[in-house]
Amino acid sequence: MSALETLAEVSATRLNSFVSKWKSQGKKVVGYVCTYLPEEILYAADILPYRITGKGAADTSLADSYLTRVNCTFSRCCLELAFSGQYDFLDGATFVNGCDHIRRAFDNWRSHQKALPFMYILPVPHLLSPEALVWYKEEVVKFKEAIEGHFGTTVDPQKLKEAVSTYNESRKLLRRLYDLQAGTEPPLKGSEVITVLSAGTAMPKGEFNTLLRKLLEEAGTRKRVPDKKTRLLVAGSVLDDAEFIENVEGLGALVVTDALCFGTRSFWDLTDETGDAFDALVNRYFNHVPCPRMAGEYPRRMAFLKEQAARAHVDGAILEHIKFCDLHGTDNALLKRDLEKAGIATLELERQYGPLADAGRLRTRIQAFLERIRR
Amino acid sequence: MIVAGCDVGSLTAEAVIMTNGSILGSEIIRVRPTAEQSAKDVMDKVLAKLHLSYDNIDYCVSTGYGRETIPFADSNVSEISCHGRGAQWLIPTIRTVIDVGGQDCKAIRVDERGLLEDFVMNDKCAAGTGRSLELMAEVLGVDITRLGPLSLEATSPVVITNQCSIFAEMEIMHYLCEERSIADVAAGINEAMARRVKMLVGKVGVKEDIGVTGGVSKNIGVVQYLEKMLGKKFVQFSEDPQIVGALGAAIFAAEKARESKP
Amino acid sequence: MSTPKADAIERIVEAFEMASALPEDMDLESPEMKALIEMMPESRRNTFLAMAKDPDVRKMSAVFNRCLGIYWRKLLSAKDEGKKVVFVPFNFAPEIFHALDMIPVCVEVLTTMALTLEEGIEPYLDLSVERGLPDTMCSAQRAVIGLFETGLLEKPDLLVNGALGSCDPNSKAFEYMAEKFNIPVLYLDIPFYHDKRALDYYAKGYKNIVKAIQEMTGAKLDVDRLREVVENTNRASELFFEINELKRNVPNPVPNYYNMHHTGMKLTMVGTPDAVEYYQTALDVSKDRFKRGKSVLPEERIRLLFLYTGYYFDNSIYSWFQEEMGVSYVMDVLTAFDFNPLIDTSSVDSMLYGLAEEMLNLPMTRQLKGGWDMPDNWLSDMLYYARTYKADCGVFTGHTACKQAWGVYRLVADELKRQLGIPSLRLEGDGWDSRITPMSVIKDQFEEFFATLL
Amino acid sequence: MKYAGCDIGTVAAKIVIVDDGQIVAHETLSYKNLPKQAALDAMESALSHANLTQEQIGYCLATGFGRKRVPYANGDMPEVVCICRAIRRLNPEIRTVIDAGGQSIRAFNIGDNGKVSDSTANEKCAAGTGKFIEVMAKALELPLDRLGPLSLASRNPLSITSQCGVFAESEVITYVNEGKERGDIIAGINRSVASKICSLVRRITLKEQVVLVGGVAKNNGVVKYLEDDLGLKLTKLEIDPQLIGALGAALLAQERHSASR
Ligand SMILES: Nc1ncnc2c1ncn2[C@@H]1O[C@H](COP(=O)(O)OP(=O)(O)O)[C@@H](O)[C@H]1O
Ligand SMILES: Nc1ncnc2c1ncn2[C@@H]1O[C@H](COP(=O)(O)OP(=O)(O)O)[C@@H](O)[C@H]1O
Ligand code: SF4
Ligand code: SF4
Ligand code: SF4
Repeated sequence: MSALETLAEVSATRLNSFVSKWKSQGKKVVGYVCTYLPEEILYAADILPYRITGKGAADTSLADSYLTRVNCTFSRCCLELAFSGQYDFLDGATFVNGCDHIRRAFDNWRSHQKALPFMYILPVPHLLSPEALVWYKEEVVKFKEAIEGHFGTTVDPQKLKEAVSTYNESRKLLRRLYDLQAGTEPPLKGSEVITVLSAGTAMPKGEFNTLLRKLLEEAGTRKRVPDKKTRLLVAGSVLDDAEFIENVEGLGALVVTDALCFGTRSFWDLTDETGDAFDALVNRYFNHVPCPRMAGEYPRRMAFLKEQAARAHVDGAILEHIKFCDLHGTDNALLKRDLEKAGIATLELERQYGPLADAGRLRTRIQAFLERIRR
Repeated sequence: MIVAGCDVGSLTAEAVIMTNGSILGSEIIRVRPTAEQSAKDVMDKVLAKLHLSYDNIDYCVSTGYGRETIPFADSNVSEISCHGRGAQWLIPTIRTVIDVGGQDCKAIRVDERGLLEDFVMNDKCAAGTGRSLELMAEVLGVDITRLGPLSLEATSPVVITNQCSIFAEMEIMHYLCEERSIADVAAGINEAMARRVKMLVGKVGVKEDIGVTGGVSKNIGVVQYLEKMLGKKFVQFSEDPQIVGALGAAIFAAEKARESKP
Repeated sequence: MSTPKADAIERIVEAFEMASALPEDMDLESPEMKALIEMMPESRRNTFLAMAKDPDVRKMSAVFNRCLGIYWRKLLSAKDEGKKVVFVPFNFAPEIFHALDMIPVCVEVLTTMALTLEEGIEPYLDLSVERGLPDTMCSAQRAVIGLFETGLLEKPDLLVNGALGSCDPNSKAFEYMAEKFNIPVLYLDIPFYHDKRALDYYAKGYKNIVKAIQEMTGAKLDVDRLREVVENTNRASELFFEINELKRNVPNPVPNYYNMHHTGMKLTMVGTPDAVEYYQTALDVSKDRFKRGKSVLPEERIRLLFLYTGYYFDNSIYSWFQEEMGVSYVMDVLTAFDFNPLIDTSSVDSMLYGLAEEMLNLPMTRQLKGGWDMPDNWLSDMLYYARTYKADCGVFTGHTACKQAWGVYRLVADELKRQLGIPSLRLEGDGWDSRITPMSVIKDQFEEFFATLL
Repeated sequence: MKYAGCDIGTVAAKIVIVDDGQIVAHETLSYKNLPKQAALDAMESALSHANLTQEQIGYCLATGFGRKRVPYANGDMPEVVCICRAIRRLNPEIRTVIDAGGQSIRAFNIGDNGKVSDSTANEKCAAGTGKFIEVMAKALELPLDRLGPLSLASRNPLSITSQCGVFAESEVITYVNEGKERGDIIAGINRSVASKICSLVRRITLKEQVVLVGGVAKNNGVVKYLEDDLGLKLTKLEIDPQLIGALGAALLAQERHSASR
């Protein structure tokens, strides 16, 4: 099996073979949802951080009795899977107060009979001030202690250093992949990249790195994607749906980079490996490319988007957001204005998460957008 | 060189045949069970009228929601591009096209060549579509074609506040039992529709001249409200605005034919 | 819409001045009054009648409207007098700006006041969306953004937002305003918890903001001036604590409409002598009503607690409760200031810390940060208020943009039911946008709910 | 003395006339746009079935969406109260009532004291309502009473992804055009409505016995999917579930009248 095939399989199966193997060794698996959670701490405690998504929820009828129509379909899909027992294999879940929706999804989950044995929320400030950094560090310490207390383990400083290095390795490899994608005739389709990313959050990073390395080797021998396509950047709300990108690419585009939360935003910045690992980790997570939840950071997000657009030579940008997601919805409105000003054609798309998306209607808009770029 | 544009929408299908930059003929039909069938029927009809056959067509572009399933089309172009192109071809000064059809509503900005500059299309829900007007006309007990003229007779239009087209029916009933006149209710319906369209148009920014296409452009009530809200007059098409999509497709067809057979 | 030309604030001020000029012994049935009322746009008429029908409410309203009229007029002349104007959300205490001789405008209160505009706020709500904002954002800020877009509302010198962590739409709306209209902005982060550590963190952030405000505007904080303001605040707090005491009585003598006033006062004018005057009037009226055994009509049948906000676009609902339904509206989150501290005025530090503590206990910040069942959060407060004010039922008004409230309301309502046996009604309708659910429909739903309670 | 209950819903007018608590006449009339007229017509027809005249009605209570527009009513009552009254008469063991009518879905509990103790109502979107089903039935050119039977016979219900009535309609038309079985389509619709009702109902705590009332209860397809989703059997009533509101109103009319004398 090629590395890509293995990764695709991981991405497609909730309880995939790597997780099963991990569990069969008697080790714990803990879910998370946000890029502000320092996964390395779990990893160093020999706990597998597993990203919770709403992939595969066919409807949201269980979740809808708690969350409502005005809550985003991502948080509803996640809760649906939790309530229907699909996350029973997790030993715990650690959320972040990322946004109003996911915070309330967490509230509902931990108050429900399907609550996992360990339910923890790590509060992250919404400002990047020195005081906020202190607060965040204290919270990460509390989080570490909570993990140690509940699972009866300790986060050994040496193991933390190793975890940091493993995670950095992963980020560097992903960046190499993205560099290839940024060139002419990239080796992978954008939808395949999404699959890789999604697999990377559902398996141990060490093994993921091995597969990534193999993938990069294979990339050299792969048939290249012809370059006559319109090169696009995708940014916005959480996107786990390779099909969405496939749809876009089916219309003659190629998604060559992104600014998605579990895309470049999550791996662009490395952790400093020289000093104290814990402090470095806290700094890295606090200061990484800011999410729209971070107030006053719009200019930085804008700059990051422009940087990605320039690096990957894109012809246009798709800014998607899940309906009712105000964080990304508002940001996208501003980003659209500023990207267009900078001469980058931009399409704003409001959509539903995963299977609930209305593909036909989206297709028309995407096709028209591509026609607009190619005119 | 003879080219064709074929637009299969959710309610109607149109075909336009062109040669050397002028329209030879066009047809509009109600949609058939499948997009394929609609396309074939409308095409047969226009070809018969012009005494032509499929062999005479050098290139055909399809558009509309059924655009991807039409066997005789050489390629397809989105209805957004086609509406912009067709409208601008008819009236070269047009920069904004508002297209309100059965299932969607779009605001399109084009450049001086009729090519897309930007656009928005409604997504979320059916409120503010032609189909929702039909449902409301039904509750009123009038034919959809009467909704516009009736609304011109209104003396004090009602205010329809409900966002949902299905629930708006309830509000309409409410007014009917209060014995408000049909004309006042019709005007309220058109006003609510215009308000929704206006919101969308604002998103792309209006540049004059402005033209309105799609079935709802035949509703004089909606059109007048919209003109008032935007504070602008719309330009009038010489052709039936419903064929604008198909016309745009035919123009693209002519271009593509030139590209492929130099 | 017929596009209005005149400045929005100017027209709002006129409306308030007109409302405050009405004599106490006014006869609503007189032909002149009838003609005048007939002329008003519907929403303004409803609100006017809600304030004018009952003589006690009229008395309180006259003071309220006069104070507010003066206040908004100051805003009009701010430019000429070289005063800086700052926009804040409804969880940012106004005192510091009064002390700095700046004019704080609470965006949500401004939206509520703008309801008196002839054209209503709907055109502005729509315009904000037309110009880019998602339509799922909160109408309380969208109206103001729409007004900015038209140029009918002068831009403030500064924006200060303290909603980070309690309401995303709110903080994003401020970021949007800042970026779109180029207005300087400051943010205050709300901690997730409600303990000493959280208060210290928050107070530090607050102190930094106060410093930044001075640096950005050149204003200087004077300790005596601050003390004067904070003393007014303390005085107002004592008065409204006393009013709250009266509210505990069955039947409740405090007029329903007081709740509307209370929110408006507390979030804009507290710290001024005018606010003290208003609370004194409201207390006197309520005491007098208590003596006379006066309450809602025909008699108090239901004591209602709003589990979050009420409705603002049509205040006739409160007089309907008061005069027809026998419903005493005891509390909502926007008037829930029972945990408001009395501030230690010994030093600048103690006062700033006290103001921060006051703010950490303001609506939205107190109940909506963190988790729903954490200490001093939504559930604990609702249980407290329901018990203290002997509520018979809870109502969640389901304001469309309040996603986090919608997302957890059910758990709160379930617990109220389980622990106190209090049933709750869940409504869906926007607090400011009359088009989401018209008042007639809201009233029908209330009527049905009340019928099940009796 | 006879008493009448008149339930003017959003899509149908229902009349029940009782004599000493027993139903002596009833009528259901679908209507389009004039509730007042529908109320008059339905009453006239109910009276003529039972050979009665308006004068013989001692007291009439109206309920439902159009309750304030019934010219001959002596008073009106919210629907929940009427339904609750009727249910207590028909089966006092019932603790949860789901009412699915033309434009509203509501669910409430009845406490041991016979009072409504907890309730919830639908959101501002037509998804899941009787009206939604009606729009679909029309697109399928099927009369309402065929919906249940056809759906029950279906082996593989199609999935209806759109929650919006208008968009779902076009999905349905596409299915029809593709030559899909109408039974499978309607089963898909019923399933999607049931799932919507279900998530709404779960907002309150279900207590058995549970009953489904309102016109949608006559659609066995919805009933079946709802039972599957909720994982319980719905209690059957001995009378037409669409008449419950009107029956309750009639019973209350009788009580009111006796109390006032
Ligand atoms: N003669 C007419 N008068 C008023 N409205 C009309 C008329 N014809 C069509 N419409 C409106 O136009 C809508 C259909 O628009 P159309 O552009 O044909 O839709 P589509 O592009 O989806 O096929 C109908 O729903 C109706 O509201
Ligand atoms: N015979 C039937 N079979 C299936 N469904 C029915 C039947 N009769 C009515 N319905 C459904 O019931 C709905 C009307 O319910 P009803 O309780 O009368 O509503 P309302 O009280 O709002 O008028 C219709 O929209 C339809 O979906
Ligand atoms: S998509 Fe938006 S609203 Fe939903 S969880 Fe993510 S950030 Fe929150
Ligand atoms: S609100 Fe109405 S129009 Fe909108 S999606 Fe729902 S059913 Fe459709
Ligand atoms: S809490 Fe609700 S009302 Fe307040 S700003 Fe947020 S969304 Fe608006």
